[in-house]
Amino acid sequence: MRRRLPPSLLAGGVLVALVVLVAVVATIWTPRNPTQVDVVRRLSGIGQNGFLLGSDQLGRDELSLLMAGARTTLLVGVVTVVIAVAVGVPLGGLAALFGGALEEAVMRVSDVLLAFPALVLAILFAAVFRPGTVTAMAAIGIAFVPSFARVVRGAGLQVMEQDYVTVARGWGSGPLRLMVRHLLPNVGSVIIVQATVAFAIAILAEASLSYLGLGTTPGTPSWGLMLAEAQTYLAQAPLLGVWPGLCIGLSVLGFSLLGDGIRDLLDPRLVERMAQT
Amino acid sequence: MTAGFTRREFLRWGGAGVAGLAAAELVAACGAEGTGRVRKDTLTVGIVQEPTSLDPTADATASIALLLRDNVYEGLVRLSPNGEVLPQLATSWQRQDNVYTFHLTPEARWHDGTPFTAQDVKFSFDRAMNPSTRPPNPHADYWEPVQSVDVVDPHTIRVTLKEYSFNFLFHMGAGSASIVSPRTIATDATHPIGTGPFRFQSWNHGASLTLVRNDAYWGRKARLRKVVFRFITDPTAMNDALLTGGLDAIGQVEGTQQLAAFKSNPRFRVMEGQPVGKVIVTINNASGPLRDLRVRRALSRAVNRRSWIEGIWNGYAVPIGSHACPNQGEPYYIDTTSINPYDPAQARQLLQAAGYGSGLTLRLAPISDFAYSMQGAEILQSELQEVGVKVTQQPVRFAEWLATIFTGPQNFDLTIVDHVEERDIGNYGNPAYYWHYDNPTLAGWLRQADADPDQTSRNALYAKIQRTIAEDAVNIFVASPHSLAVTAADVRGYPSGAVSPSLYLADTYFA
Amino acid sequence: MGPLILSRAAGLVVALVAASVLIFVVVNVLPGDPASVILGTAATPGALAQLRQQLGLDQPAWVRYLEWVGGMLHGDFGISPISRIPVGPEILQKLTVSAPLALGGTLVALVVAIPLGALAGIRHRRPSGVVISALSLGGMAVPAFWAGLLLISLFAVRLQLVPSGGFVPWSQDPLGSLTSLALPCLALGLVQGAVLTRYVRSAVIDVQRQDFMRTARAQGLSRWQALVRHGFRNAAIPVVTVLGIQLTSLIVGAVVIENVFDLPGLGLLLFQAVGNRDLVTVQDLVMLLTAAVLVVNLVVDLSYRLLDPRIRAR
Amino acid sequence: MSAPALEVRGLQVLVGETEAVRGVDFTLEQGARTGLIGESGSGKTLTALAVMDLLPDGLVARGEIWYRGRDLLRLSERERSRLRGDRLTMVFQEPLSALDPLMRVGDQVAEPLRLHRRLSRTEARARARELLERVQLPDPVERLRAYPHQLSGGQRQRVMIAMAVACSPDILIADEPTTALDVTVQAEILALLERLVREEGTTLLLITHDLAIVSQVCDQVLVMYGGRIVEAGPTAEVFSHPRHPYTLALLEAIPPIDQQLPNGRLTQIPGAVPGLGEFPSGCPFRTRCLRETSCCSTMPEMAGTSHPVACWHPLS
Amino acid sequence: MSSSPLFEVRGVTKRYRLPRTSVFARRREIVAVSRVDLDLNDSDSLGLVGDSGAGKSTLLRLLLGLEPPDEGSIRYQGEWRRREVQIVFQDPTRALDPRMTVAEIVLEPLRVLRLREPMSTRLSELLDAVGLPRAAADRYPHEFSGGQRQRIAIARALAPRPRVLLADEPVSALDVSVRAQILNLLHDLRDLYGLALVLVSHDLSVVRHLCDRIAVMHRGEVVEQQQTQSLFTAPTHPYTVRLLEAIPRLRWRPSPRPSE
Repeated sequence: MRRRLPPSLLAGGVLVALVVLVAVVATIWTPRNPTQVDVVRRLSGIGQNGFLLGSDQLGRDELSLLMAGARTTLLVGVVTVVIAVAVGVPLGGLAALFGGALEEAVMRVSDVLLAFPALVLAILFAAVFRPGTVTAMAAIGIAFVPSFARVVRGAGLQVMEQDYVTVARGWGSGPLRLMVRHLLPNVGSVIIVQATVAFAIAILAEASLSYLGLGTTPGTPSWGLMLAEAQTYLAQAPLLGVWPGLCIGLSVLGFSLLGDGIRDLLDPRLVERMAQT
Repeated sequence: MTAGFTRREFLRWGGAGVAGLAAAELVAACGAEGTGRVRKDTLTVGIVQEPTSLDPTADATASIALLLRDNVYEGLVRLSPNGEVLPQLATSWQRQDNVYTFHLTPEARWHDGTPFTAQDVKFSFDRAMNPSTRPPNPHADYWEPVQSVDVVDPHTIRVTLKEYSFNFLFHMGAGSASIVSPRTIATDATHPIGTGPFRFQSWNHGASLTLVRNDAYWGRKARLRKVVFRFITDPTAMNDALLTGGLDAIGQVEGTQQLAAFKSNPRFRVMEGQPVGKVIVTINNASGPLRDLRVRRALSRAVNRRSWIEGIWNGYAVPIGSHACPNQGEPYYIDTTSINPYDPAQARQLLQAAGYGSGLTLRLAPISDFAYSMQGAEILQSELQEVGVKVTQQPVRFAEWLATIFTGPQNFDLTIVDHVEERDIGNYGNPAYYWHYDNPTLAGWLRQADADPDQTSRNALYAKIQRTIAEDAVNIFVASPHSLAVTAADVRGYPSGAVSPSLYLADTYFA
Repeated sequence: MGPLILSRAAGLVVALVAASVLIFVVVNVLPGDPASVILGTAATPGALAQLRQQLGLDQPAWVRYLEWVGGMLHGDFGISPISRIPVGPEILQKLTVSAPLALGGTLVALVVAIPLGALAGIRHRRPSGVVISALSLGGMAVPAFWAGLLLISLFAVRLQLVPSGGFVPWSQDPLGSLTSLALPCLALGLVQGAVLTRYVRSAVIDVQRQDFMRTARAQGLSRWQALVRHGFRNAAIPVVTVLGIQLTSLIVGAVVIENVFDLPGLGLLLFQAVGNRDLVTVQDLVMLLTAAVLVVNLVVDLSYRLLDPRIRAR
Repeated sequence: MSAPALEVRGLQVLVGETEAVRGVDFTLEQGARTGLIGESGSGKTLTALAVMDLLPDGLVARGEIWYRGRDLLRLSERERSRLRGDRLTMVFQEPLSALDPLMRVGDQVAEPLRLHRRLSRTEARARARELLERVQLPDPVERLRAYPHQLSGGQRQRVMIAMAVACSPDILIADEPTTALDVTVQAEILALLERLVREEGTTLLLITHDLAIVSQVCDQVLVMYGGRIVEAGPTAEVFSHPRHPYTLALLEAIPPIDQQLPNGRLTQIPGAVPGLGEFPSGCPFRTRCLRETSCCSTMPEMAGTSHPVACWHPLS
Repeated sequence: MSSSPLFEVRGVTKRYRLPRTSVFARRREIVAVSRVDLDLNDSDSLGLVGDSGAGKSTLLRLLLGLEPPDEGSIRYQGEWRRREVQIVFQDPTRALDPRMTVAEIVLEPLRVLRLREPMSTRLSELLDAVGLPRAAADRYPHEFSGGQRQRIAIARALAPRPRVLLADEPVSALDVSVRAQILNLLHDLRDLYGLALVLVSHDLSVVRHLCDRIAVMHRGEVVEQQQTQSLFTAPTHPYTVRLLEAIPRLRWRPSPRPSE
C-alpha cells in the first residue's frame, strides 16, 4: 500500500538531520575554536572581524559556539532517552504482562515520581551531586522513566488484550516469550514516538537547567548557557539572545514534528480513516 | 585559623555598593535646596543581594553590613567611603602605646529607648572574643590583638592590645564590630535595634527592606525621611528599574556595559570611585605541578590583564600585580604589574623548562554566584589553552566553595575570587591559608609591619612584601575593579566609595 | 461521588507520604554538613557540635523525619538555619508573587488556547487552522525562558514600557506589582498556551468525528450549533484531564521564569536555598511543590469525573 | 400513484479523486419501505449521508436529489438543515456513540422539537415523554433524566427512533439500525420501526447487509455493489427471481435456516470485496462473476422497468 | 468410537470480579458461566448460541484452558490439551500479530510447543489446506483481505494438528459474500481432519449449517441442549423459542436451478 509521507515527518526529519549533521561536523571542525576568547574583538556584529554570526561578550565565535552546542544538545538528548527507555520500557512491559501487584506497584511509584516536576527533580539532583551535564542527564532521564513506563504499559495492555496473545497463551507461551515476541515489537512504534517527544523535552530541560547554571558546565558550549550569558547584553547585542534560542526552538520543533510524523505514519486509526473515506 | 576572609568581603563586589568619591559631592550639594516644590524625602536604592539576616554578627553576608552598619547599627568608629577612620559612638580616643581609651557619646540611645553605655560595648566585644559566646560571623581575628576590654566609667571604655596593631582601629569600622544591645541581640536577626540615624521599619522578604529616620538620633539627624532598599539580582533589570524611575540609585553597578548609556544621560549621575578589592586567580601552591615556581610564573604570564579588564568590567578596573589595590584603605600599595607581564611565549618556555612542554591539565573551580568569576574562568581557560595548559572547569556555589575549597579539603588547583577585604595581605603569612604559601621570612615581615607605628619604614616593608609575593607568583593577580554607583541626577550626598563596608545614607538628600 | 472523594483522598495521603519520604531521603544525602556551611571559617569542632545539636542534626534520621512531617502538619515548616527565619511565613510571603504568576500564566494560557485551539480544530483543513496549529507547534518549541528574554528585549529594553524584572511589593504599589508580573505571566502563559492549543485543537477535531455530532446535525443543527450544543462540552473532558499535566509544567516554568525576571517567588527561593545549602527550605519547598501537583491532579481528576456522567455514576 | 417521495438521479460521491458512489439512480415511492442492500464498501451509507447532507468533511456529492420539487443538492446549507431532523431524519447503527454522552436522554429527544417546532422547554419535555412512551421505553418519566450510558443497547436505539420520528418526518433513513443488537432485541426494534412507519405513512429507506431483514420489512429493494445500484425491484420479485448474478450469489451464500443443505456446502462467491477505488472498470462484479465476457468491461446501464438490472448477462 | 467424551464439563461456574470503584466499595462480581454441564466427543460438532453476555466466549476460554473454573471441573481426555485444542476468533485483525509474517504466525505454535516438524513442508501443507497461495508466506497480515486473514488464523489453528477446534463467531466480522467461503472451509476441514468443533455464534443459520448439536446459553447457563434438527423443530425452553422466533427469515428464495 502506497501512502503519502506526512509533511510533519518530512519537515521534522530535515530539521533533525540538520541538527545531527551540524553536531557531527562540529566534532571534527568548527570555523574557530569555540572556547577561544578574543576580548579585543568582542561583541562583533554579523560578518564583522571574520565572525560569520558575530562574536559574544568575550569575543568567542558565535557560529562555532552554536555548532559545538548542537553536540552537547544531542548528547544530552540521546543519553536521557536511553536512560528512560532502558528503565521505563521494561518496567512498563512487566506491568502490562503480569498485572496485579507488580503493575500496581509500578504505577503507584510512577504516579509519585510524576508528581515531581522534572526540573524540580533536576534542581534537587544538582544540589545532591555536582551540577553538570551528567547530573542533568541523569535527572531528566529519571524524570522521563514514569512516562515511558506508563505509555508502554498502556500500549502493552492493549496488546495483551489482542486475540493473538490469547492464542499464544493457549499454547503455553511464557511471559518472556510474550514480551519478546508480541509485546515489544507491537509497542515499538509507541516507544519511538515517545522517544522523539522525550528528546524534544530533554533539549528544553537541558537548556533551562544550563540557563539556571545547573546543567552543562561552563567551558563546554551549550545553548542554554549562551542564553544565560547573553541576558546581560540584551541591550548591546540583542542577537546574542536570539541565535541560541532559535537553535533550541528549531531542534525542539524538529523532534516534535518528527514525533508527530511518525505517529501519523504509524497510527492505525489514521490509516483506517484514510481507507474509509 | 586567623584569616578574616569571609563571605561579606567576597560579596561586596558581587552584592553590594561599590561607592566612590562622595565627600566632595556632599559639600557641593548643600546650597541647592528647595525653591517651592515638594522635596522628595524617600530614597529607593537597588541592591543586588538581599541580606540573610539583620543581625550584623549573624553571618558573613556582605549586604547585612551594607544596609545596616552606620545606618541602623553603629560602632566605636566608622570608615569613610575612602577608608579613613572617623569617630562614631566614640567621639574621641587616645592611644598610649598599646592602650586605647575611647570616650563615648553620653547622648546615644538605643532605638528601644534605653540609653547606650560602655557596658554595651564591653558586652559586644567580650561576646566577639570569647570562643564560647562568639557569634557565627567569623571576625574573631579583629579582636586577636586585643588583650582586654575594661569599662572605665559609663561613657569611657579602655581596650588594651597585646602589642601595637596598625590595622586594629580600621577593623573596628567593620560590620561585625557593630555594637549590639545585650537586651535585644536575640531578636536582632528580624527586628534590628541599634543606635544609628535610621530605625528599622519593615522587611519584605525577597522584595525590599525599609528604614525610617530616627528622629531621636543623638547626632546629626538624617536628611531623608525614609530609605527603601529594593532587591534586584539581575543587572539588566536593575538598570531598567533605574531608567524607568523605580529606583533613585543603584548601590552598585554590575552591568558595566550599560554604564555609557547612563553617563550620556543627563537624568543620571555616574560616580566612579576608587578601585576596591583584588580579583585573583588563586593557585593552590601545594598542588603537584603548581609547587614549581616556573609553572606558577608561566600561568601568571599567560594572563592578559587587559583582556580581563575589558571583557569583565568593560574597562572599569585597574591591573594589579600583587595583593594590594591602589586606594586609601591600603596606603602601602605599590605598582608591581611589571613583575609578571603578559608574555605567552615566555610562559610556554617556562612550562617547557618545568617539564610540561607536552601539556598540563589543571582543575579550575570558579564560583557560580559571581559573574566575574564565571567570566574569568572562560577567559582563563582560553588563555591557558594558548600556552598548552588544559583547564577543566567545575563551578561551585559560594557555600560549597567555603566548605570545600576555602576551609574544606582544599582539593583544587585554581579558583577565581575577589578578595574585597581591605588590608588582608597578612594572609600571606599564614601557611595554612587556602593558597598554601609557606614563607616564614615573609610571615616575619608581615608581623613586623603591623606592629610598626612608623609609616615610612612600615610602607617600605610592605613594598618589599608585595614584590616578593609577586615574584613568587603565589597567585595570578589580575585587577582591582572600580567602585561604581549610579544615581538619579537630583540625588546628593550619596556615598560612592566602597572601602567602607556600609552604605551610609544619613547625609544623602534630594536636590 | 462521596466515597469516591474519600478514596481519592486516601490515595493522595499515600502519595504524599511516599513523596515526603523520597524527598527527605534525597535531601538528607546532600554532601556537606549544614552546620559547617553556616559557621564557615569560624567553624571549630565545639561550635560545630553545638550548632548541630541546635539544629537537631544529632538526632537519628527517622526522628528528624517525623519531626519534619509533624511540624508541617501543624503549619510549622521549621526555621531556616541560614537566615534564622521561619520558613512557613517566608513561603506564604513568596506565594504572593508565585501564586499570581501561576494564576496569571494559566489565565493567559487559557485565553490564548481555548479560542485559538477551537478555531484550529474547527478549521483544521483550512489555511487558517493550519496556520494556528503551526504557530502553536512553534510556540511549544520555545523554551519559556527564551520567550521571557525576547519579551524583555522587546518591551523592556527596546520600548521601555515595563521593567525588565524585579518585583514591587503589593503593599507598596499594587499597580506596579501588576506591571512587574505582566511580562512574566505573558512569557509563561504564551508557551503553556501553545501546548494547550494543541490539545484543544485535537479534542475539537476528535469530537467532530464522533457519531453523536452527526446525530446532532441529523436533527437539523448546523455545524456550528452542533459544536456549541454538543461538541465543546465533550471536548472539554480531554482538555480538563490535560490541564493537570499542564499545571505541573506551569510550576516548572514558573521556577525558571522567576529567575529570568528576577521575581522573588518560590522558584527563586528554591534556587537560592539550594545554592545556600538551606536544607530546611529546600525540603519544605520541594514537598510543597509536589503536594501542589498532587492536589491539583486530584482536583482535576474529580472535576473531570464531575463533568462526565459516565464516570460520575461509577 | 402519487408523486415519489424522493428521486435520486446520477448521484456521485467523490472521495478526493475516487468515486465511492458512481452514479446512482433510484426513486422512493411515497410511503414505501425500501431496502438498500450491500456489503461494506458498496457505498450504501455514503448514499444515505449524501441525501441527508451529512457527508464527512472533504467528501463531495454530485448529481440530483429531488424532494418535493426541489433539488436538495442545490439548496443552501441553511435550507437543508431546516429539512434535516424535520422532514428527513436518520437512525444510525451504533446507538451508544450516536447519542451525546453528556446530555440527558430527554433533552436529546426534545432537541428536534425545540429546533423545528419551536416548542418551549416544558412543552418539548412533555412531547419527549410521549415519544418515549410511543417507542415503548419502560418508565419513560424516569428515562427522560437518564444518560445514554445508563440504558441498554435496545433502549438507546428506541431513543434514537423517538428522535427520528419526533417531527413526523416524510422520509426516515435507517442505517443498519439493528446490527449492533442481539437477535431477540433486533426483532423488537424492527417491529417497532415498521409499526411507526406504517402508522405515520412515512417513507422508509432501510440500509442493511442482512437480506432476511429486508425480506421481512421492505416491499422494495435496491442492491448495491461497487458504488452502483445493480438491481432494483419489488422484494418478492428480486428475491425469488434475481436477475443480477451478484444478487443470486448473495442469496445462495446464505445458509438456509429451515433446512439442511443436501451436500453440506454453500455456493460461494470467489474473491473478496475490493477496497475503495480497486473495483474493476466496467461492471464492478465482473472479476468475481462466472458469467464474465469481454463486453463486461464496459459498464452496463440499468435496464428494465419494474425490475431493472445492470448486467450484460442477466439471469432470466 | 471411544466411550468417554473428549471434554467432560461438569457444573462449571466462572465469576469475574469487576474492578474496584473505590477502596471502600466492595468489589462486585458477575457470574459469567453458571453450573454448566457439557460433553464433547471426538468429531462432535457443538454449537453455542445465545445473546451477547450469555457466557459463550467465557466458556470457550475455559475449554481452551486459559483459566480454571471457579467451581466444577473440566476434564480433557486427550493427551495434551495445549496442542490438541485450538481456537479461531471473530476479528482476524485482532487475532494476527501485525509485526509477524504469515509464515511466522502459522509456524509459531510449532515453535512454542516445541513440535519437531519439517517447518517448510508443514507451512506449504497448511497454506494449501486453507486455500492461500504459497507466496503468502512472506507477507504481513495487513496485506490481506478479511477473508484471507481468517484463513491465516485457521491455518495457524491447524498447525499443531489439533483434535478440537474452538471457533468464536468466526464469520460475523466478514462480508456476506465471503462468509460462505469460510463456512465451507470450516466444514471441509472438520470432515477432512475429523475435528471436534465448538462453534460460538449468534447467527443460528450458521450454527445450524455446521453443527450436529446445539447448546443454548442464557445468562451464563445452558438452558437447552439438543440435536440440531430437533431443536429447530421442537424447542423446549421458552428462551429458545423466543430466539428461534426472533430470527429474521428470508421470505423468498430463488428456486434451485440447474448448476451451471
